[in-house]
Amino acid sequence: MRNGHENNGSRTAPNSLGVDRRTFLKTTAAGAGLATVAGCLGGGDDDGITLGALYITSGFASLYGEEGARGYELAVDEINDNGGIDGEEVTVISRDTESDANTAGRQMRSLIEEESVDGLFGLDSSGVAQALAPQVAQFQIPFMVTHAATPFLTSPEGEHEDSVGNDYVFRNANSLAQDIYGAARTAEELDATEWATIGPDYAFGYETWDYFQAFCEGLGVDAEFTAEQYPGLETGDYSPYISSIMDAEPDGVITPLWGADLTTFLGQAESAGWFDQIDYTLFSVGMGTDLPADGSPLPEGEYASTRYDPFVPDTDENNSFRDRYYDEYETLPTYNAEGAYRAVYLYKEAIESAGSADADDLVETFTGMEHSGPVGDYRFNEETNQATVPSIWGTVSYDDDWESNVLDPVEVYEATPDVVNDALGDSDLPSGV
Amino acid sequence: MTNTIAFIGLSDVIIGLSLGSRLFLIAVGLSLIFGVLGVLNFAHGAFYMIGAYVALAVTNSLIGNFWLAVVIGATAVGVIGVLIEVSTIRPLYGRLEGDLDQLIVTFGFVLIIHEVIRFIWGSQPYSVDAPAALDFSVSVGGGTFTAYRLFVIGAAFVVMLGLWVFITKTYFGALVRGTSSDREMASILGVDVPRLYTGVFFFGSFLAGLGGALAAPLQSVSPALGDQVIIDAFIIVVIGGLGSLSGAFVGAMFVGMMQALGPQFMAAGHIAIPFLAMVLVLLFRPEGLFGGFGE
Amino acid sequence: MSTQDNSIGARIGTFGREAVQNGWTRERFTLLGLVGLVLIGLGPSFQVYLFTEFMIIALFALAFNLLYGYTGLLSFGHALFFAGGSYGLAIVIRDLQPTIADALGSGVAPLVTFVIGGLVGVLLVVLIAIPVGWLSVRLEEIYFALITLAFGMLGYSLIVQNPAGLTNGTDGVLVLLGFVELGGLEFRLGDRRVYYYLTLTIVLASTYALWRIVNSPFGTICKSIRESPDRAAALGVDVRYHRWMTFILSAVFVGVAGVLIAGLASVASPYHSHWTQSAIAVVATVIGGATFFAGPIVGAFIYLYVRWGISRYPALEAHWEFFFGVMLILVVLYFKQGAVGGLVMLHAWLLEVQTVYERDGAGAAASFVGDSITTKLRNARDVIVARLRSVWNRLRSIGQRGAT
Amino acid sequence: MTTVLKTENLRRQFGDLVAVNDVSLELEEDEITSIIGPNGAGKTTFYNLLTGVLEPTSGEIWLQKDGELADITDAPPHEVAQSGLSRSYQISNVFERLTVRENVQVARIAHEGRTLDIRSRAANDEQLNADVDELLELTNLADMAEVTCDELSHGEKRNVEIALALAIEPTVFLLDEPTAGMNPTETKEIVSLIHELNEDIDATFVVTEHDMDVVTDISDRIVVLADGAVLADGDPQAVLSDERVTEAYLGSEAV
Repeated sequence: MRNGHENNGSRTAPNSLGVDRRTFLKTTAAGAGLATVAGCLGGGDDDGITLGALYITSGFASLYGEEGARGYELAVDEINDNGGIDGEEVTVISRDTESDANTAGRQMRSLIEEESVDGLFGLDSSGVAQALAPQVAQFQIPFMVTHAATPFLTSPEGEHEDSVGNDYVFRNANSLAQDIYGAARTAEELDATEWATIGPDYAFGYETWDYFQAFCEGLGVDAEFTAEQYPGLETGDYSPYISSIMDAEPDGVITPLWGADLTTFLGQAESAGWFDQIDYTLFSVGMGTDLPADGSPLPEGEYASTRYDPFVPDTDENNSFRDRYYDEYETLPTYNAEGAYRAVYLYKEAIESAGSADADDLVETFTGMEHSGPVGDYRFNEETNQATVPSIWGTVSYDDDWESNVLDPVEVYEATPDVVNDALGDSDLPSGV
Repeated sequence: MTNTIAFIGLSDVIIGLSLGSRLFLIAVGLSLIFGVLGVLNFAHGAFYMIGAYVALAVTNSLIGNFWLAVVIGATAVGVIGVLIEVSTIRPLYGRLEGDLDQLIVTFGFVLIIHEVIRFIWGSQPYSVDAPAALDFSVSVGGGTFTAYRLFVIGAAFVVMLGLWVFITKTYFGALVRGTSSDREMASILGVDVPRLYTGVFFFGSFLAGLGGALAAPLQSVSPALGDQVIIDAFIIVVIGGLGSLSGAFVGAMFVGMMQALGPQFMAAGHIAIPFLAMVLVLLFRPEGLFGGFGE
Repeated sequence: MSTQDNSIGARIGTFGREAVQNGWTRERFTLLGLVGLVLIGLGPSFQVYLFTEFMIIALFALAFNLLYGYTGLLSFGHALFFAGGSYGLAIVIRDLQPTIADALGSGVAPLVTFVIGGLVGVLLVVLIAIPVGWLSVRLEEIYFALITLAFGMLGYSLIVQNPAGLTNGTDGVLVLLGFVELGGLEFRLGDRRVYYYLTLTIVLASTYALWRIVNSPFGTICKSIRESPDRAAALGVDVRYHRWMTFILSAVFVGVAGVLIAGLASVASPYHSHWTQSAIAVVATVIGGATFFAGPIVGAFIYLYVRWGISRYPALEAHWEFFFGVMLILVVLYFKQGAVGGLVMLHAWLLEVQTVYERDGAGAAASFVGDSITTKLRNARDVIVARLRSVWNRLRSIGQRGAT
Repeated sequence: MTTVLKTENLRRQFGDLVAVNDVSLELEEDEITSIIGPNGAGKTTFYNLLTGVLEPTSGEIWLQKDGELADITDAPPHEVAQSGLSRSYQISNVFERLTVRENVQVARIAHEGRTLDIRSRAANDEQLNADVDELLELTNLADMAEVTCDELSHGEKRNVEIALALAIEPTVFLLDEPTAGMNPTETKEIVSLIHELNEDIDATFVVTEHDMDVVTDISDRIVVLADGAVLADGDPQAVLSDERVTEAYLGSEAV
């Protein structure tokens, strides 16, 4: 493009006719514009390791992005203070997905092509993750998913009509299948037979209910499924849906509401007498944002899952991560923070073990990799690229020392591929584990 | 038929009334402004949102009194409305395609207000506590409600009644009625039209702010609020008739009931029904199901 | 121009000769522009992507403007047709690609499926636009804006409901453009550059078609309806019918843009049918200048590149809508001609500067520049002061009345 | 003489107000008929009924088409125009932001039934432009062809009005207050234009006019409307000396 511009200039110069000068002005302006554009390009200098983070940082679920940012910033600071990755400084460039597949796609392209990142991590929304996965494969760059939970993301393409799993997409957090397996195990222990759900009106809401029913059947839980409601994202007033569920008088409800929607729901459920009437409510995304004491915390005595617990396992690694995090941010780390934190460390270990930040080498190293982090020891299944992390469910209780909700008592259910596949029984649903 | 009615239950009706009341408070100002000025204010939902945020700020400030917060919220929105009307909408009266230009200008304010709110308060949702005096639960018709939710239903009825008296019994109301039925006639009769317009714009915006502030404890207060309600408000004023007071009321209650009862019967399909109703009304009774303002 | 032979080949030949022979003519400019567009395809990959998206949004806005700027109808429901094109392509690719691959072999199937999908998308749009347009043009002005908004949102709520499992609800339908093997040629259809040239070809052809439409007798009638519908009717123009036809034509080109965006974004998303998507066309068109053919193109350019520029500054990125809100208001209030109007004025001004320069030399030109800038600023100041004063007077009179 | 436009008991009510009260008229080919009457006599409503803008409450309207009278009572405005009835407006109603040439093109395109033609280019269409040029010549607008109408003077816009109305080659030509708001020179020009046109083309003219000098100058026949009904009808001398007519005017002025 620069050449084109110079040619224009040199061809114009010898002319002195009025018309030509006029056009000269135009071309110069256009050429200057292009040169400026070109000047902005190039991005990603070759020194150092650059990673791209894609989270929701605006809108109803921006808290997740903020938590993710705390996690990776802590990891980046620690790594750079301790000599970087193979001696090179690591930087993370973050972009907002706006929870929209189109925007997320544009941002991802920009990170890869303008910022020349070595690898990507993040993603909150399952819908966005499913849309991006095939593009990740086309770019042939590793993507470590830290939050989006749909099983179809790690179910190899072809296994099910919605499966989009491929060689380049990994997930270091537990998936919906693992999480809901734990929910069914929890339900097994409870004195409840009639179950209902209230979830967001998109795949994640429906999948939670489908998998919950499948696991209950597979595990032989004595359960009936009586009511389901799917309010749209960003619903302002949940009263009609709350009323509808309460009319069905279930013993227990599983809800994958999340983000601001969960906060809104909690306040309105409370004033509608939900927690007085319904014996058990299982919050599958509850501990994502509600550990911090601001917002409406989850009511004590209800059940919630987390994909990482700051007190379990009781290892040095976990305890020191939790304490450092608490020192820095004065709040306990949520699973989104831990996922992002661990993603940066995963890249560090993979790069150091592969001896390069080359995309193919990284993908090869991640495949089947064994790793240990605050969440414990786990490995990536070669077939799905899903981490074999456990499912963690517990009772919500308030801890005065930490000034926060915690899960206590807490159950850790091993959720390895064998266990989860077994529990799915005859279901057609892929485990993605 | 009797079966269905028994199935619906009083608690669902109360929820419908509660949703409808809130929608009425938004739609009535929009309708009033359109009826008199012929301006379709796209930013009306954003005005409602400002009312909620101002109420939030005042409640959480040193003042800490919810009722004062409602008054301040409504007034502040009224003043913002006047500033916007005088500075950017006034020059467009009488311009060719002026009403489309007004729609676009007010849409510009939707974008601006949305961003200003995010700049000040961020994207996270807030909840506003209901005033202590009304922060207790009441069991009605098999459902449990906060007393405040019932209060808002009452408030909407009071506003409706007050407006009706105001429109039919006062001089200002007579001007409003006259102007909404025939704008040119009003100016011939010596009405100070610009002054009336500004007054009505203040009043309509004030109502939006009042609605936002009153409804704040019933919903999460987030920057998405404005976009959510403006489309509902459009539906309501179209169904009821742009510029109709009773139409706004009936339209709001219809949409409120749809939102309350829809989930019981149609799981998700109910969100399409208000839009369908809007299309049908526009086609067969573009003046709406009810007449002009005050009727 | 004067050749008797009107065949396409001869016309291109004439065009080429004139471009080469006559110096800086319009022909040469067009040729240069085309070369520039071809070269952009070789630029940095992300820029190619951004430019592709710009072209698609530009086509979307151009088609929207056929109805708004040329016929005087403001639609807030054109996203329906944008999504119509997207979903037509996405559903065909999802459901028919295997069948087509079986019938024609997997090498050529992705290309054939894309073509069929595109045609199905546009056909779908036509089938929707015929009844929707017929009903909508019964109304005018604000009411037209409202009914198109209602139709658009009706479409959105249906897409989200996932009727018959076709649209996959809020998650949308993935669009995976496959690998084409055709003779000795092998390429991935979704490859950045391949898709760029594909988009470029379709958008240029569509733009030319739209340009011909607005300059045809049909377009002249559109403009007359914008200016005075009852006058046009009194001359024998069936206003409602003509608006209906314009509505359908406009929808068709919006549908083409919708097909292209689905391939680019790799997904047909329900957000493409939301009213906020329609608002993008409104914002781009108004800012660019609705009365100029090129207005929507320039507006789309500003929309995408300002956003791209802002996205590099996270503090600003979060608030880019603010700038567009301000621009929208300023343009509608003070400068209805929009950005293209501004460019036209700038061009005229530069010509004046040049004339002065050639007549009186550099010093005179410089002082001319200074003078005219001062005058412009003074005028702008006067406008602002007058505006503020009238606002102030208004408020003061309200205050006084309140006090008495 | 043949009848080209006929109304039978044409009536239009707005609520209780009878704006046009059982008007029956027959207009003859090539005549210039003036319709006069005090304000509120129903002239504008009568025009709107003829052109299809308003639907009559009762009665019929017939217009000559292809040598026969055809019923156009329920026809919408564009069909009335296509049938050969053309009008100009009291308050200039031209396409403001289009050039004079484009204005006349609109009328010609509509007349030729080419409104859906998207293949040719309006600017390069030789036949179209030749026709337009001829019309512009006739209405003294040739110099202003490329000027947009919002830059024209009031009088020039009246000429565009007439060019538009002529361009669709009407059999009946309704002129609504053609000299309204014009200075004496412009008025004179319009009057001579109307005379010229009457000689040049086979059209029947119906004119409403306030200026009595103009009325007496151009009219072959005068119809007086009062309170929506025909008060007097006949040749100018006879009508203007009719006492009832004087009374109607004086009466209205007294109010």
